[in-house]
Amino acid sequence: MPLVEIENLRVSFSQYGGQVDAVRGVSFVVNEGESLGIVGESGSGKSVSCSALMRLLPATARVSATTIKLDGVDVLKANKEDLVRLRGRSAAMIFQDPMTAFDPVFTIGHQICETIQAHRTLSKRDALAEAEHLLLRVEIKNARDVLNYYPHQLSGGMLQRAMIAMALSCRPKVLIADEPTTALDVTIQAQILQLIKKVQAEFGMALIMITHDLGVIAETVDRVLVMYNGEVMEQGSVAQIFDAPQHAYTKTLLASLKASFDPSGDATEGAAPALELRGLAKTYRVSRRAGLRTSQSDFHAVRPLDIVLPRNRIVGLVGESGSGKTTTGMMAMRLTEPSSGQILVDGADISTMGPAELKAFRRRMQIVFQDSYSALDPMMTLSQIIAEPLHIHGIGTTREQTEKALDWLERVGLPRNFGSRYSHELSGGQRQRVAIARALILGPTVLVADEPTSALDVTVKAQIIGLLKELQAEMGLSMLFISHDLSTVKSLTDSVVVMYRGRIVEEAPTEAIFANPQHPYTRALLDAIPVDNPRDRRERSFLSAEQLAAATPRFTTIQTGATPADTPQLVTIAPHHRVEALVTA
Amino acid sequence: MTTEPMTVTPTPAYRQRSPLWFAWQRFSGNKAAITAGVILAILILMAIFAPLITPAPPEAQLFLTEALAFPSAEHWFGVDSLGRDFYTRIVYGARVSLTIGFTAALFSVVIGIPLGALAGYFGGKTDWFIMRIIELFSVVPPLLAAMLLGALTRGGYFTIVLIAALFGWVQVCLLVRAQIKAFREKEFVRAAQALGASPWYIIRRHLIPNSISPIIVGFVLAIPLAMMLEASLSFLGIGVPPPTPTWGQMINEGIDFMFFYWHLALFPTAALAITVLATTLFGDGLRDALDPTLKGR
Amino acid sequence: MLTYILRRLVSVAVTFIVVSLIIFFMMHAIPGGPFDGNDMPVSQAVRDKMMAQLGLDQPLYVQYFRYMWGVLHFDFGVPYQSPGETVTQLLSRAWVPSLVLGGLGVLIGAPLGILLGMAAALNRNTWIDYFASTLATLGLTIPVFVTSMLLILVFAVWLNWLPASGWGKPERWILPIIAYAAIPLATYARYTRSAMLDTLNRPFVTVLRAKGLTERRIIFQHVLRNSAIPLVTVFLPMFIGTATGSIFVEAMFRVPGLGAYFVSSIENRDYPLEMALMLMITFMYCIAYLISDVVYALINPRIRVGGGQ
Amino acid sequence: QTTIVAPGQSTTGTYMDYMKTVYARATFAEVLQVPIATFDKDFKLTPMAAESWSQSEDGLTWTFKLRPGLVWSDGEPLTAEDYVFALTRAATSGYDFAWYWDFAGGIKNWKEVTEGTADVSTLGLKAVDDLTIEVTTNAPKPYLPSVTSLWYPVPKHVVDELGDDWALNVDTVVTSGPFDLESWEKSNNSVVLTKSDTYTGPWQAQIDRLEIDPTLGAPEVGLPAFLAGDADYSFLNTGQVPVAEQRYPDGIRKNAVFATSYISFDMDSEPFNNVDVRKAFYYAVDRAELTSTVLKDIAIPAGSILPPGYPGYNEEVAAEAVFDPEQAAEHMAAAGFPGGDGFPEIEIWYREEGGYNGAIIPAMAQYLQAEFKEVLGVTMNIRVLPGQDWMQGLLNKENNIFIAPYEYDYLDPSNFYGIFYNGGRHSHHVDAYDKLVAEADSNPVWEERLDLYAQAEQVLIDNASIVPLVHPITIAVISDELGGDAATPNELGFTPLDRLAHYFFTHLTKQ
Ligand SMILES: Nc1ncnc2c1ncn2[C@@H]1O[C@H](COP(=O)(O)OP(=O)(O)OP(=O)(O)O)[C@@H](O)[C@H]1O
Ligand SMILES: Nc1ncnc2c1ncn2[C@@H]1O[C@H](COP(=O)(O)OP(=O)(O)OP(=O)(O)O)[C@@H](O)[C@H]1O
Ligand SMILES: [Mg+2]
Ligand SMILES: [Mg+2]
Repeated sequence: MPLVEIENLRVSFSQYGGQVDAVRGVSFVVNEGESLGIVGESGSGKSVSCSALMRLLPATARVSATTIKLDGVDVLKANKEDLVRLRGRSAAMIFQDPMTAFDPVFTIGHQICETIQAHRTLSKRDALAEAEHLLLRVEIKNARDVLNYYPHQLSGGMLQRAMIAMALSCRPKVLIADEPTTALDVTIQAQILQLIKKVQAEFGMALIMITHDLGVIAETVDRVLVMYNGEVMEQGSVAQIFDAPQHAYTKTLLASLKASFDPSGDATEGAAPALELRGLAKTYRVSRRAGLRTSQSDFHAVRPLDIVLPRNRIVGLVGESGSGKTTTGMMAMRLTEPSSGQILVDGADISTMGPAELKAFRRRMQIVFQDSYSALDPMMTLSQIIAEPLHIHGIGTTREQTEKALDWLERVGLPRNFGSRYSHELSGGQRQRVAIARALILGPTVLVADEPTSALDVTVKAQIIGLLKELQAEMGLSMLFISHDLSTVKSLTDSVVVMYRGRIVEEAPTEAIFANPQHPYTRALLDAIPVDNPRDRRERSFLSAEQLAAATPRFTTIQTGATPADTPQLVTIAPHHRVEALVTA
Repeated sequence: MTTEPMTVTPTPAYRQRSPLWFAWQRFSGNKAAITAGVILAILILMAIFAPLITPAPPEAQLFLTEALAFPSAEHWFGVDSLGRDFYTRIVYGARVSLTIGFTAALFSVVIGIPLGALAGYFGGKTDWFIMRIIELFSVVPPLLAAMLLGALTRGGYFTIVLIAALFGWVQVCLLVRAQIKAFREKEFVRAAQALGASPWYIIRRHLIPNSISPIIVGFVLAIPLAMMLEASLSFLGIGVPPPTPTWGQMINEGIDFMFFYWHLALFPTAALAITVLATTLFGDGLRDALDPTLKGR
Repeated sequence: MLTYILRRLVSVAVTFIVVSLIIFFMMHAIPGGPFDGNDMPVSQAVRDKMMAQLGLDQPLYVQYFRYMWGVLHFDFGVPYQSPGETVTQLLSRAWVPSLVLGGLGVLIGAPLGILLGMAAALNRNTWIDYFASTLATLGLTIPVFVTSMLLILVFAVWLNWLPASGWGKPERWILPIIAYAAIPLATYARYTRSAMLDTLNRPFVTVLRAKGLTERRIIFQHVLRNSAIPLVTVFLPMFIGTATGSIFVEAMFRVPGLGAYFVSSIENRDYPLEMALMLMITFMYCIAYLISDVVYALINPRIRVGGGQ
Repeated sequence: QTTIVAPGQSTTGTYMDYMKTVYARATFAEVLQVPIATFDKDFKLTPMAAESWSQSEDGLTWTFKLRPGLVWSDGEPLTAEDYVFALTRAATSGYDFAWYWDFAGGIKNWKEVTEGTADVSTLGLKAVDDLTIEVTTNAPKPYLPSVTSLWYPVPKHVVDELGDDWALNVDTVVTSGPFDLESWEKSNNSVVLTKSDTYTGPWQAQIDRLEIDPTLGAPEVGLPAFLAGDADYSFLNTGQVPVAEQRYPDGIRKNAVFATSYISFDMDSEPFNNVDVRKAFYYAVDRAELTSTVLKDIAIPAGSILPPGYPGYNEEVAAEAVFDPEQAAEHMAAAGFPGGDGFPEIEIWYREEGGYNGAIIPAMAQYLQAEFKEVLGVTMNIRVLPGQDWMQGLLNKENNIFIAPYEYDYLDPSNFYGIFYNGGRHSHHVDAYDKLVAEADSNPVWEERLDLYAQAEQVLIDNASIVPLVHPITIAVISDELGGDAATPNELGFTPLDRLAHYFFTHLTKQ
């Protein structure tokens, strides 16, 4: 008997002013131990289908299906007790938006423990130990501390991993993973995928993997389902889909993998860089609890670093999850107050400016937040959200503002009638595009884009990146592009900064870094890029922090011109190529 | 492979709707709220057009011989101890009680929201200062303040309205402050900051709409609290001076008669309860309507 | 932490001083003294004599500083209406019934109100919701003294189940506690309903469901805690509100508590007692405020005691 | 053991000592001590501590002979010295009832001593021996014995030791009267009294315990408690009368309080400095309608300052107060306000209080308001003030029209007439009146006095100094277990209940 059996699933959302048919007649089956991948365009109904399977849709949703069975139970007819039993035990879900998925007022540890205890009879202590173990397995290094952290103290990737740990802690029969690795850097992503596969083998768990990352699909699943606009386009084994795509959409999907972009135009030489960070650092005070006593300690989220973003260039910022990329971006925008350092925009130091002076700069510098869900005001319609920058800066009449907002909705690939929707009525990728539209509508010259495409499928991503490129050419946009998606970084950026544990470990023009990575972490990162061909599955080696430290490159004073020291420092080894290294005499 | 799946079915002619339109749709679907709204409207109209719908002036002791008569076809709510038509008194009583209630509620919004927003958003010294003001107003219970002020100014209608207004805002202010404190760290507020929005803009466009539900509850609660204050003051004998009819005063007098002439206590209490119930349900409906994230139709 | 405590102490001190100033001068601004207002006026000579006995012949500011100096030494003076004891003794005596009844009223009313509000929120726009709304509204609109009277009439006079009034045996507490509980119950029911509705729509609730937690746990632990902010906020004014509620409840149920003193100290121009009562409320407020701040921080990790951005 | 639970009046009380403070005394402090004399339910003066008294030839000196064998509850003998001490202390230490002994008692040098201009030894009081008191007055005071109904002894031997504090504590209070103090709850001024076993005088208590709880004083609290069996009697307000009558047809007791509610004016300023205006108000009150409708069961019309049944009550004088709208209108016109035109808006002030006045005055004020509007065309607002403020307003003439209630303090016409005497509570100065009253006060011949008082009242009426309104009636319901003389009505059909505390509590029985 199949574990999951869905036939002719239809989901529609009723709204004032219309009805949204999100899923129209989807059918699929998952057997025990099997892994099914679902790919598809953003907004095609992937998340909604899976939520329907667990009966987690809001009350506005109307669900109908010929059969929709989970573990032999008809989900639509299940009563409360059945549901409690099914959820978590028969099926667990990794949600697409990890940053809003945690209860903000309980610690991570508590939330994982309670999940464990809901399904297994374990003492509190054992559950905590298990939780810590799970966190370690998802590569959260300071697991013991993190257990006592509240969700807002974790980075996006860390939350995602905590979410995965939580889902795995249920030991479900089928794991539904909705874009589980979007916020993770490739090294960790690879590890997580391996972990999932291992657990799958261990417990005979089935897997439904929703993703837009064909590399992930290639590496993890047996069978693939392609969705488009609420319908299943085609189904087949991985090899079948990759080698002999039947459907036009599948073909475009595969084709867009190979897309590349023209390099940026010339940087305006001589002029001050669009954005320059000098010695910027951020330290958080965190409290650590030991029994009843709490002690305060400093956590260096970002150590003093310098980054230069020349005009009309795109600088990629990559690095391990939790390495301080978001924090850096937020500081550059003066949204998080830096502990020290300066921020220069077009040569002007904005780090000490008051709000009035800053307002002029705000118009030119924009940010796309990593967590697009919480970055959108839940009380506003999309057209209001997108028009808001115009409203704030008093550009045009209300009518014009709305009109322009709707135009931008289209430019990011959303129909105009989304204008009167609210953010909770969108799919993950749709929200992300709204956030991008809002950031771009003012025509900024500096953009910090924090994982702007993490929730987008390849076709839409290509469209968005095309849009960014276009804008760059059009109005000289300079961009700090924070991303885990190395292939996008490779094709889009001019130079790349690699961060690791709050420090810059390497910085170089894109070609140089991809061709000749110097730092061991950079190398590990590049090694870990998932393949986009199912036949190329390969084993990778991972480096622990100690291994990394041991492998730190060594240079002599003569090579670099730097003074020797016991601790690693950034040294210039080629024009525009800096790397963290130990300098010996 | 003939169909081209990439073409999206052309979207039907699209009308941009304002959020208020949706709010109205949601509100109008709520029968209880609509009923409550209608009742409120009727009450207000009754208060305004009192002279037109009552048989006698409220102070006229036309029915002294029938004093304390029970409800009848002639005197719908009976006659009070001073020979006045009780229905008339109730209708006129709405004027005072509604004014007191709504003034207090209005003030709670006019003073409470901005102050709470300031304190919650800016924190630090502003917060400290505003909290001290709030403390002053909440440390001295409104009733005692009313007694003190009443003794000082010799009481009267305006003193009571003033006190209801002066003390009604504290709750809303505290609520707004707390809510805004909780929301100001949210990403979407940061997003607005990143766009260069001024604090006032953020407070107005983001923080207050997101705090709407405690605000409405606070606003709606301010009304019965103020009316209750009036009634309590009447109980202590320092309410609105007679013969101006007020529900609080009538309830208070009604208590003396409750053992036998039940109508003198029942009608004013019922009037108060109906008004407040209507306001509450209306407020609930408003709250639900203004919250687009609410699931379900 | 230390600076936090210091800052808090400064605030308390400031509030104390301002309240004492306002109340003191307001009290004295009200015409008449403790010996006026009887059927026949006392002659000026007698009046002067009596005023001098209480030290009321001194200039106001002297009286104020004298009083506050006493307060600094925990000496709140001697109440004019009860010269046999100090204000402190009087308060500590009268305080007990008020605290027991009022406290139990809030402690019983608030949780019940929360439950009622939860029931309303979870069954939005059903008869349960409307029933809860109506109940809460009645609690808020029927003045305490009417409620009290009704309770007495029904339970003591008609049904003869409980004693009508008085103080002493716990069965006499039941009716006043019910009367006290009405307002917290109603207020909390209103706020809980609205706060719960807000929280229930947050995405994390879906996640909690997906984890297979029982609905009960989700509601009582997660949703409730997330909804607690407004609940903590309104606790303060309500706590103080019970103090004035005691005026009515205690009068109707003949409880020898503080209530009557609120009125009599103003009416009789009993300056020391009035000041002490006000300062006591201030003190209670400050404590309640402190507690609510700590509770805030406990339930909302983003607002940390002492932290503060 | 018989215990009676009775309502009290004031929930606040300071000293358990009538001679220290009257207005702030603890509940029924007076029944703990034995007065010189007191009234029975027919308002006949009965000797209590005194056995007899006599007046000197010139009428200025009274000699009281005390009953031998009276003791304090601690065993000490009760002597004349204790009575004299009570008043000398009151004269020197600030006594809120001090005015009484000047104004009613007319004790020689009382005024000078209280004001500190004469030495206490010059006071007209002397303990001749242990059982003889001599009182000297400024002028002949024919009614002095009835004044002594408020003269209680103070245990000098205890005060010498403890000072005034003796009356603050259950343990240190010693009594000389029919009751002993068992406990005293200060937060609501409730007391428990027990039958005294040392008291040897007349009127011994017939019950064992008496619990007096002032929180039962308000009818809205008292009646439910009574109905629930928690109290033995309760006063009633209008609304409660039907229920009580229904349930306890034999338990209803009425009492004509010797009290009067009247309107008083500030006669020194506009518009009430015009006698026509005052007269108009005098004639504009329909007392019969007022008491048959609004104040049904709780008041009777008042035509004069003295209530019916009170010594000196004069029916003819009372009959002058008629309701005559035409005459009222004429007076208004004569004063230049035809139909009320041009008459300023006025505000009548009354005192916020409980008891029978609380039941009457607010309703009456509203009735008057409507009536003055109708009859005189005058707009009158109403303001209720706490006792303090009201009295301040009256004394300092902060307002021009008041509703004033007054209840007798001792049973003599001089009591009521005294309140309008120069320097009384109204700062009312009419020379002719003052002369007549002074003369009457000191005239030893009762009939002559009556005549003089009637003339004085006529001056008040002609001057329209006051508008008498009503005399309150109190209604109470008593349980059928109560009996004794105190529970049965007097000749006039009234039952004064605790208005005559000494009589009532000692003549009450319970099954
Ligand atoms: N509550 C809702 N109300 C109305 N429409 C909704 C709601 N939730 C989702 N939708 C719509 O349903 C469609 C499917 O959404 P779903 O979240 O399943 O997309 P997805 O395939 O997961 O996309 P993505 O890859 O962007 O996450 C989208 O068009 C979305 O706008
Ligand atoms: N408020 C805070 N208090 C304490 N620590 C914090 C706080 N905010 C962030 N951190 C810590 O700072 C570090 C950097 O976080 P940041 O969000 O910048 O990472 P990131 O590089 O963006 O990671 P990701 O790719 O996973 O989003 C993390 O270890 C996180 O735990
Ligand atoms: Mg999705
Ligand atoms: Mg990040």
